[in-house]
Formats: sequence, structure tokens, C-alpha cells
Amino acid sequence: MAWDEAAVDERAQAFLAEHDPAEMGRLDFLRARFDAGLAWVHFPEGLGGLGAARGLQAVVERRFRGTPDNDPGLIAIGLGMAAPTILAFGTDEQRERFLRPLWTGEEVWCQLFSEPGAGSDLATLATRAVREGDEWVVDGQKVWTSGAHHARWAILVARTDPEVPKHRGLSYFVCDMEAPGVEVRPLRQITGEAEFNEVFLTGVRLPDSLRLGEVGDGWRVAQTTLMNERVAIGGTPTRRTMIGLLGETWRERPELRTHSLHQRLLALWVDAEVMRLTATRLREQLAAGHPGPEGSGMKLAFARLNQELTGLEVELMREEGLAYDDWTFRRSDSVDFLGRGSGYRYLRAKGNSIEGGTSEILRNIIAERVLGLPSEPRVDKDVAWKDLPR
Amino acid sequence: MAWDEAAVDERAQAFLAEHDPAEMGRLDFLRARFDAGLAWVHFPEGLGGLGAARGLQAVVERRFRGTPDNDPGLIAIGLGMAAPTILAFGTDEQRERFLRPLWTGEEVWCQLFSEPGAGSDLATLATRAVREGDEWVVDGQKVWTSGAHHARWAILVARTDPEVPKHRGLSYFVCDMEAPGVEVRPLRQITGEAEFNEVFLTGVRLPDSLRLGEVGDGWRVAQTTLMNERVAIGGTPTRRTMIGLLGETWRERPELRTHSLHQRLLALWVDAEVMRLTATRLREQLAAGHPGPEGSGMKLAFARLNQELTGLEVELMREEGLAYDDWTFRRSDSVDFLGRGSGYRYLRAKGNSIEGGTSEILRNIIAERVLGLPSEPRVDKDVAWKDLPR
Amino acid sequence: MSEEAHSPMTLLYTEVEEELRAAVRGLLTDRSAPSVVLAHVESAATTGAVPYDMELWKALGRDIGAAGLLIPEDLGGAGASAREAAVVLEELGRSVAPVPYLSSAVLATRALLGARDEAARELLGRLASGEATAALVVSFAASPHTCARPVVTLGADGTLTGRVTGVIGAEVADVLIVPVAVEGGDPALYAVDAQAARIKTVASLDLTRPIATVSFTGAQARPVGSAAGVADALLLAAGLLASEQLGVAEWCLSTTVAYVRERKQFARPVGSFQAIKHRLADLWLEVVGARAAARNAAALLGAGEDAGVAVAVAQAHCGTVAVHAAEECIQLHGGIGMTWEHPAHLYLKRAKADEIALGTPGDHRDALATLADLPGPVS
Amino acid sequence: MSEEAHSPMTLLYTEVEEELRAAVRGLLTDRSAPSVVLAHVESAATTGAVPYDMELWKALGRDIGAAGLLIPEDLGGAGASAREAAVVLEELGRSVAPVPYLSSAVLATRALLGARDEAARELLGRLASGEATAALVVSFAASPHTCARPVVTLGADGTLTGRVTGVIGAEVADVLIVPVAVEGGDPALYAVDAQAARIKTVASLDLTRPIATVSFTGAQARPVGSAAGVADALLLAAGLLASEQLGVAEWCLSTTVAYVRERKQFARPVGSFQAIKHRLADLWLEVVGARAAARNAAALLGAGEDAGVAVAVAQAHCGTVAVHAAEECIQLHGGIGMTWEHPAHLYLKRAKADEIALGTPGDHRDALATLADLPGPVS
Repeated sequence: MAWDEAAVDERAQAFLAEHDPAEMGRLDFLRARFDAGLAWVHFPEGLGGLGAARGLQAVVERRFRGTPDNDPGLIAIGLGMAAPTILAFGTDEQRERFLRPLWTGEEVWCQLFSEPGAGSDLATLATRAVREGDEWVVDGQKVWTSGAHHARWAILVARTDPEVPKHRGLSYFVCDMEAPGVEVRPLRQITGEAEFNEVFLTGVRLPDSLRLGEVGDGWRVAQTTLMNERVAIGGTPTRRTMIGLLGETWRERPELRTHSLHQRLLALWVDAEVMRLTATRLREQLAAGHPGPEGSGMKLAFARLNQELTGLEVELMREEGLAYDDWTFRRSDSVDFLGRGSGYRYLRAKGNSIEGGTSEILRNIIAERVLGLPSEPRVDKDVAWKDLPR
Repeated sequence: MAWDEAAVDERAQAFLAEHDPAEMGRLDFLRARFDAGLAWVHFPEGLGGLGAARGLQAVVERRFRGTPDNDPGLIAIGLGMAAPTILAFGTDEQRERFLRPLWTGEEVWCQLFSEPGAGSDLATLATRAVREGDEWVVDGQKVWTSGAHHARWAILVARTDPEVPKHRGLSYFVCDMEAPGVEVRPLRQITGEAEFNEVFLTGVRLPDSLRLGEVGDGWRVAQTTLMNERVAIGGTPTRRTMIGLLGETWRERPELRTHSLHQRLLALWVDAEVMRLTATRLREQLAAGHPGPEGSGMKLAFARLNQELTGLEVELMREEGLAYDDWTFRRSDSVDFLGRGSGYRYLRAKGNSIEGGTSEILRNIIAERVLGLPSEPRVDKDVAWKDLPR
Repeated sequence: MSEEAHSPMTLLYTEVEEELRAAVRGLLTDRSAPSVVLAHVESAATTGAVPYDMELWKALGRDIGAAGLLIPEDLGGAGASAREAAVVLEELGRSVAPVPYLSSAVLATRALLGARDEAARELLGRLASGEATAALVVSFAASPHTCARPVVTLGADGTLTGRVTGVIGAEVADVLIVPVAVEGGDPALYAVDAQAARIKTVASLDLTRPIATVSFTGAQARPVGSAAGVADALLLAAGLLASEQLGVAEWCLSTTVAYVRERKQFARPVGSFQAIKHRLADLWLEVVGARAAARNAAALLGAGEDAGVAVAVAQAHCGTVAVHAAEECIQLHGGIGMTWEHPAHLYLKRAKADEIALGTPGDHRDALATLADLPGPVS
Repeated sequence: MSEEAHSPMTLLYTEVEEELRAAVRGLLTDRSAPSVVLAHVESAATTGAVPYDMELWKALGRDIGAAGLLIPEDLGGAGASAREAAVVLEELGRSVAPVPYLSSAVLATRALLGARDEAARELLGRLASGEATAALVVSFAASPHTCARPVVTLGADGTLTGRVTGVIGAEVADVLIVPVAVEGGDPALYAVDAQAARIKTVASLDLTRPIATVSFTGAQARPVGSAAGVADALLLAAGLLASEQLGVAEWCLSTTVAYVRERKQFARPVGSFQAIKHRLADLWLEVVGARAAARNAAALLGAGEDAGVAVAVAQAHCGTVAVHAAEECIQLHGGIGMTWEHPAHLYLKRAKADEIALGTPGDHRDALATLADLPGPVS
């Protein structure tokens, strides 16, 4: 059947009439919701969805407001990156096995892509997966892995053939984070805390049934994952903003004001408003079914603005800006941008132009894909990975 | 003999005691000064110099202050670019023939290097010189030639071999600007006036005796010319500056001031002062015999500052900035930066980051020669000029 | 298209707007390519004629109906809103076409709409039909955020005397709309036949929209009502100028992109050099923001809502972006961009003059101190 | 070297200065590599100890004689000038070495030099020998262009009471130099033994130079003379801070250049990408300017001439350059630059704290309104 708003709404109401979370408990409620196709309506039936249009998810969310949720923070990587990839490339067995506990939050996922030697140039990654019979033996080091210490599973890209050019020798796996040889270490950042981990893989054995997509097709599979990541990063408008916070401080602390800071604040307020309007226009385009190229620019603009705003704030605070709220080395599962002090915001914002695609890479993408400018001469195109300069 | 300050000064005094310009006339006075080795003391004896240290020229200039001069504006290209090249690469006959009337101003020189298709990438130039017996037949189009309509001679780079890579197929000539086939047209600029010319060369015949340096060695010869040009551009400090002018306007016109403009003015005042101090330090280094790499940056810094200052000035003038002093199409032999209106200054300053090496090329030079960063992959290295993409 | 996209507050272009754009762009492509504008400007400079292209204006104003876009239907206009006028201005910016649209169909028209007298309504009818062209006699450098008192005064005999500098569109106006200081009363709006004034065009930075000094010495004039609409006219024009600036910036960006894709140096397209690519990516992002800001100002002005913040933001951003785009256009064209024969300079001059027009970016930012409650230092 | 290059006003480094630099750099290279500083800072954070490296300070201050550079020879110092102190600060900036040089050998020393009492001279002797370390009890955020009244007051019994925030170097000072408000008179300078004050280090943005709150509650103190030297101390420290900022910027630039020459992405050194090259060329130009501006401030301060403009220019420029260099250093190192284990963050934190210290770049620009006769709007 073709689902419309009314039909989806009706189904949600019917479900809620029959299921009382207070009675059945949080996890059972979520499992039942999944089984009713009300997890992600655009997924196929039987896999938590109804095969409906993506936009209709909002109808469900409205109805389910106030019911137990699946800890969206903790399962963000599973939801945003692993699930679409498993759906697109997984076997029926893999989809059956992984999607339900992923969505209910029973099994947390993390991502094993970046490596110390492969940042912007992800395709040069060096983690090896060598086939031994029906298993793959994985060795290497991954980095910038958030949530690895909570994760049951990871999505992993590894090199299965070093003899071919870099993009062609990769394969994509689901990595069992409980397997012997997986070691997770917190990675302390310049803010003092550890949002991310390093993950060391030493002789980790993965059955071939955990491979996602064909051998050698890992780059294409990873593109699906990354495209979904970028949508997730660009997409979420937050209610409380950095410019709002700065404006509050400005109004409440007249003694801090100078003409120099005032001019900079006014200019950044304009920038923030222009970015807000650009994002609004982008969402309108998406809603109208005409996604524009503006999306590529939003992360770039956000990083720059956030860095300038937080830099200005530290200066504005003067002597208070010389202090820092807390240097304790501890794990952190989320970026508490507005809860911490100005120094934390300033330092953390430095990552905005690096994580999830550096600003340099984003400018390349805009120049080539949006403006149609020619790419630079490539020196690594037809060279076997093992022969690349390092 | 080794010349010192006292000896040079003595010679200048002796010359002046024997030669009265009022009596002998301007030109004869200049010729005699040349013959006495007091034109450019670092040139060899017999060629207007004494073979003395370059720094001793100042001693001569001090003594000759108030005597007839050789119109330095008009002969700047001859002095700054042609003369050092003729000295370095010319035959004895060429030096004898050209240097004296060049220095006295009897013969004005211009430069035929740039072409519409060869700007930053000068070595791709397409003007052809084909040998016919003892002559070269030159065809092509040159551009950005100042003073061509006054010039008796030009320094010219032309392609004598299209079959070899671009740098290797060039030769360097003295071009007779009175030869048939040389056509000079004024080139109107965005300021409304024409400081420069286009020069069309159609079947221009030059005797081989006008060639400077070996056939195929034109790129190396041209480097000498260009190195001398860049020294000339970076070197001259002017008494009245753009920031000084802007400061005067600012003080005299309080009604034009706003906080926004004030903050920008203060920031640019700092930039101008930093540039002044940088130039001062550079001159001290030169004087101490330790030329620093800072020179490469001065033109870059100057262009940026001048563009920002002139842009601010137009805004500051408000309604007056909407006007323009004069759009008449006429030739101009010099850049009257401070004599004209704010609109002219704004428009003319746009050329500062293009003429004599674009700011982009200067940044490449700084990055590679000063910071030692690797060059980009080259795609034109070993390709015959005729096979290059256009 | 979804319903939302059709609402008057959408930042997208509606179908009606796209149709209007197609008509205007078609006309300008046929009749006002940059090379044509350049030739026009140059011949005007030689003959001493005004640089406006009045044939083009007739086709745009009368035939396409742009002159009457903002005039209600009962007065013979199209009864459209600022949104549609903004689209016209985008296209005019993109072609730097020398027509008195902003001066007559926006500034003078909006001032007259606030005048309300029958005489004003009659005049609006003539403007809507394209029969007459008007100019509002205020300085183009006036900011909508600072309300200056009119400098033209009313004599006891009902004639006008005074001198206004920096006026646009006066040379080609049939009728001048003049804010007049009235002793002991609010300023009033008067109409003056152009022949009754002395109009002296001055050499202007913007070759395609010169400014003039307009002088009255006991000039015959007829009252057309209140001058209350003048402030609204300045705010409207400032908001719509952002769309013109967007058009200027778009031409500069797309022309530059096209050029660096073709132009080769060091055997590579100049546009393949990463430093150039990154600068153009940044510029593109500025232009994307300019479109959102300009659309927002037009939407709020069109909906009759409080547009103060939106206009200030659009002007603060778009004014700077247009200049930046024009400057990058010159720089990345290299030498050819510095020549008179290449049209890039027309855009640089327009952009720089627009930056001053109707308040500088700094003025608009400063206005946000009050409008957005971001007060300055307590001194 | 020419005679000019030896004059006190040269912007070059004299031979004496280069020798001093070599000695300081040798010590810091041996004993205070960035990794050592990081380990020191981290262990201090764990043990709750202050992060200063007092062994290093002894070697620098006493053995090399940096502590007494600005102190006249008749008091046991080296009788050198601000020029030499600037060279020491360049090297300290380049290594972000955690030593109380700026707080003791510049701020406290200069304040005492202006105090003139015998007690002050005696103290200066102890500072010169390295026997004692001092701290000036003023906020590190104080601008030399705005003279604040001391907040510590003198009791009838001659004891001090008050609380000063944002003080540097107090944790490791033997003696605190305190500007004190005196009823009915000019402020005076007092010396207090560190044990007589409560010194509370706060978690600081700059890990290598924390700030503390210093409180006195009826603390025993001895007068050492006039507080007239405090303003001079702030101006001197602000001028010399520019040299520290130059050192920070130089380390960031050269470390980044070295990294992008080695680091490969897309089978090329990152430093071969033109966008990176151009940014580093621009940054280099800023650093070249910073050196000229910092040298100029040091030369004028050293010659005892009016250094107001020179200090303002140096601070306005160098403060911004150091932050820019540190930010580019983080960005161009990519992920590794965001990790605690790489020393880049120590420089970012130092640069950002230095930007606030002794007047922000904006404060110094604003001071030029008066100093360079560029007055603000008439309001």
C-alpha cells in the first residue's frame, strides 16, 4: 500500500492504544514499536519500517512524543551511519541480525574509519584484513572513534588488497568490538577531556559473514556511510545558539563592552543571521524536493562562524577568559557546547573545521562539484597502494 | 684602483669644477658626466661608471643635486631593466651603442615581455622570431607596455623554437621601435586613462646584431631583467603615503566619522605602520649586507594595504565617493596616486596585485623559496611548447 | 511545490517570480549584454548624453510591466510586492543595465504611495503605464536608519528652492518628486516638472547609474501629499538594493568561474589551482548567503511586516559581498580585468557605488545595535 | 655590520643580543622541549603543584643572568635594556617555558625600579642575584592605557587588606609587590612576604602560566616607595609581551611548515597544495611584520623614548598574529593538532591568553585614537 500522512498517523495511534510503556517496560515497548514498522517508516516492512516516504517519520515522532526513547545520543552513529549502510549493502541475514537491536539501543555502534596516517585522504588507510579460510584477520590502528567504549559493534573499513590503487583495495566489515585483540583507549583532546578513542586492532578475527558488500568494494560502501554522516552534521538546527549565548552575555555585562568588540559582535551577528537564513532556505529547498548545493557549504560556514564567535567570547570575558572551567581528564559522550565555559567552547570549536571533513576538503568539494572547477593534477591515480609515497 | 667615498667625491667635485651646465647645455653636460664615469659608478669604466661599489652612487648623487637630470620617470625602464641586462649579456658593441644614450635620456626604452596569453606564465609567450639569413622576422602581440609611444628601443623576448619545452625556446632581442611593422596603441584602463600600450609586431625585421645573449637563452636573460624590476618595485619609499592622506581627511572631516569606519581606520593604521617598520628593517638588513627574504613580501603587503585603504576611503567619502574626478581617455605617463580623487585611487590600486607579478605568484614564491614548501606537480615540464594545452 | 514554498514568507522563488525573471532576463540578454552596456556608456561619455538606455527602459517598464509592479491594480499597476521587484533588480544587477528602475519604480513610486493625495494617485497611474518616469530627489547616499530633514524649502508663493546632491535618475525623469521642509509642519511631498529644475550630472564612479545635483530656484511645484512615505521608500530601496547586489555578485562569480575554467597558465586551467578554488568556494558561500538574506528582506518587505532587521542584515551582508565578488573578478581575470574593454569594471564600479548607496554596510550593522538589542559601550 | 645596525634604535638584533639568544635557546632546547613542558604541566595538574619549572628558572634567571637584565649594574644586575629582555621573551615564547620571567624580572622589577626607596633597591639586589623571585600584584588583564586605582588598602596599623584577581607568578614568588591605595595620597608600593598572603591558583586557559587570586587580610607589609612605576611596568611588559608573542608565532609557523612538508595526503606533501602554501605565505608575512613591530617597541622602550605608539602597534599586531599562527598550526596539523599529546595546544592557549593580557589588540588600537591623533566620531 502507499502510505499517506493519515494512514501513518492512524497506525501510530492504533499502536499506542495497544501498548502501554509503563506496563511493558521500555525495551519491550521499543521492540514492539520496531516490529510495528514505526521505528523508521522509510525502512522496508519487517525491518522497522513501512516503506513509506521519509518525510512521514515526523508524523510518527509527533505521536510518540513522551514515550520511552532509544537514547539518540548514544546510538547516533548506529542510526545515522551504520543502519543506512546495512540497509543498502547488507545481506538479509545481516539486516535481520543487526537493525532491530541497533534501533532499540540494545547494541551501540561505533565507526572505525580514520587512522593516524589517513585523515582527509581516507582511502590511503593502512589497517589490513587478510583472509584466512572463512575468517579475516585484522591488524591496524583506528582513531577519532566516539563511543567505542560503549559499542558492541563497529563499522570498519580495512585494506584487503595492497597491490591495487588505493580506492580499489578496500573492503567493509562489521567489527565485533568484543572480539579478542580489540583494545579501546580514550584519546585526550586539547579541551582536557576525551570525547574520542583510539582503537587498536591486533589479530582480530572476523568471520566472513560480517563482511558488508563485495571484497574490494569497501570504498563505495563507505561513501554511503559518509554521505549519511554529512547530512547528519549539517542538518540539526539547535534552539540555543552560540550567537544567542554571546548576545545574552553582551546585554548582561555592559562593563565588558568596547567599540572594537561591538563592531566585531555586530558583524558576527550579521554572519550568524545570514547562516540561519541560508539554512532555512536550504530546508525549504529540501522540503520542496529540490535539494540545492548549499548543503555543502553549511558545515564550512558553521565552523568558521563558531570559531570566530568563541574566539570573540574569550576576548570579551577578559580576565575571566584567562581562566578555564575544568581540566580534568575524563570521558565525555557528547559535546556540551553551551554548558561549559568560554575557554572550552573556544578550544572545542577548533575541531569543527577538522572533524567530519576538514574545511579544506569541503572547499575542494564546493569548487569541484558545485562550481565545476577542474580537479588538481592527481599523482596517486593508477599507483598501487603499496607503492604510494608516505 | 679601488674607489672609496673620498675618491669618488673628489672626482665628482673635480668634474663639477670643470663643467658648467648653464654654459654647455643639458645634454652635453649629461654626456660628459657619463664619460667621466659618474653616471652609475658601479658600471665599468668607459660605460658611464668607475667599477666602484654600488653604494657609492649616493655620494655622486649628493654632489650632483641641482644639476640637470635625465628625466628618471621616462627612462626608468631603460635604467632599471634594459641597462643591467645589456651590461650582463650584451656584446661590447651593444654596450657601446646603447648605454650612453639610454642613460642621458636621448633614447627611451620600453619592455616587450607580457602578452595577452602569457601573464603570470610568461614563459608560454607566443610571439615568434624566425631567422631569415642575418635577420629575425618577428610577429606577435605584446601588452602592458608603458612608454612604448616614447620609446626608441625595446627589450623583447620572443620564441625562436616552438619544438622544445617552453623555457628553452626563447631568445632575447633589442627591438627597434621605429622598424616597419611596429604598431603602438594606447590601452585604456578601468581608471579611464591609458598608462600602457598594446604593441603589435607584424613582420618586424631585426638584424641578428640586436640579439642579446645566445639563441635559446632568452629565459635566463629575461630573469636578469625581471629580478631588477622587482628590486625597483619593492625599493622606493615615498614621503607622502596613502595612510597619511587618509589620516588627514579623517582629521579634517569629523562629520564623516563613524565607529565602524574608525575601527577599520585604526586597524589599517596599524597595518601601515607595521609595513613601514618591516620595510625599515629590510633596508637595515640590506645596508648591513644581509638581505633578508622579507623583500618578497613587501609588494604583496603593499598591494593589500593599498587596496584596503583606498576601498575604505571611497566608503568614508560617502556621497563624494559616488563621484569620479575625470573619465577622459588620455595617455598618462605615470601613476598619480595621491594627486587624483578617491575613485581613481581605488580603481588604480586594483592593479597593484596584478602588475609586476600577481599576488598569487608572489605567495607561491614566498611559500617555495622562503618557507621551502614543495612545488606543485608540474604538467608542463618536458612538453614541447607547441604541444602545451591552450 | 509544497504549500510552504508558496507562502509569502518563503525564501525560495515562486513560479510567478521565475516567470518574471525569465521575461526580464530574456529582454536583457537580447538587448543589454555587458558589451552593449559598455558601448552605450562610452558613447554617452563622448556625446555628453546621459548613459541611460531609454529604449530598453520602455521595453522593461512598459512592455514587461516592471514600472508598475509595486503600484496597486486600481491605479493601473500590477499590484505585486517587493518580492517581484527584487527579482527584477537581481536581473538588472546581473546586467548592470542602465535603466531608471530603482529611482523611478522603487524610490519615487514608494514615496508617492505614501503621499495619498489624488495628485499622487494620478501620477502613480502615469508611472504604472510607463507614460512617465519619476525620480525621488534625495541623496542616493542617504541611510534609511537616519532621517534627515529635507533641504528644499517652500516659498510663500508656493515655489521650491534648494539644492540636493547625489540624486539618481533625475536626468531621465519627467517629473521630480521632492520632499520639502514646511515651516511649522511635517515635511510634504511635491511634484516638479523636470524642466523646472536644473539637473547637473556629475562624473560618477558608477558609469551605469550616475548621480546628479538637482537645484530649484523658485520652481513651480504641486503638492502631492505627505512625505511620510520617503522613509519607507528608503527602507524599501535599501532592502531591494540587496537583490541588485546579489545580481552583481552572481555575474561576477559566474563570469570568473567560467574564465578560470578556460584560461590556462602553466599548462593548467587557472581554476585548477587550489588557492583559486578555495577563494571561489568561499565567495560562492558568501553569494549563497547573500541570496538568503536578500530574499528574506524582500519577503518581509513584501508581506508588509517589520523589515528593519532584515534590511539591515541584507545590506550589511550583500553590500560587502558584491564588492568582494567584483574585486575577485578583476583580480582573477588578471591584466584583462584591468582593461576598459572588459566589462568587469562596470560591475566593480556599480558594486562600490552600491556599497555607499542607501547606507553603508557599517551603517546597517550599527543600526542593529538598536534593532537587535546589541547596545554599544556605555560611555 | 654597519654602524647604524649597532645603534640602540636598530630593528636588527645586535651581536650581544644574538649571543644572549644563543645561551637562552641552548638552555631551553636542553631542558624545556615542548614535550618536557607538556609532561611538567600534566604532572603539576595531577599533583596539584604549580606548573612552573623552578629548576629551569634558576638556570635561566641566576646562571644566565636573565633575572637581573633590567636591573642596573650598581644593584647587581646586568644593566641591559628592554632590547635584551625582548630576546629572552622571544625564546621563552618559542618554548612556552613555564618560568616566572615576565612576572618577576619584568613586571615586578620595573615597578620596583620606579619605587626608588632603599627597601626597593635592596629587593632589586635580591632579584638580580636570583636569590628571590617577585610578583607584581596586578591583574594580568590590566591595560597600560587605562590606569586603575589599586584595590588593596592600607590599614591604620600598616597592614594590607584586599583581593586582586588574575595575578601571574604569585604562586612561586617569595615576595609580592603590591600597589596600595593610600587615603589622601598617591598610591604606594608595598612588599609582602608570600607567606603573609593567601594565593589561590585558578584553573587557567594558559596551562604554562596560570593566574591566581591573591588576598590580603591585615597582612604585614613594608613600604618600598612610590607606585609610579606600576604604569611603566605595564607599558614595558605589554611592549615585551609582543616579543613573546613573536616567539609563539614563530614556533607555530615553523612547526607547521615542517609538518606539512612531511605529512602526505593524496600521495603529495600537504604543503604542496597551493591553498595551504598561500595561507602559510600570508602567515609568514604577518610574522615578519610582528618581528619588525616587536623590535621597534623593544628599541624605543630600551632607549627610554616615548614608546606609547610603538607598544600599541606591536600589541595590536603581535597579539593577533600569535593567535592566528596558533590556530593555523592546529588546523593544518589536522586531527593530531587536536590531541593533548601534541604540544600545539600549549601554544594556542598561551597565544589566546596573551591576547587578553596587558590589553587586548582592540584596546591597543583604541589607544591609537589619541596617540596617533585619529579621533573617534564626535557624538
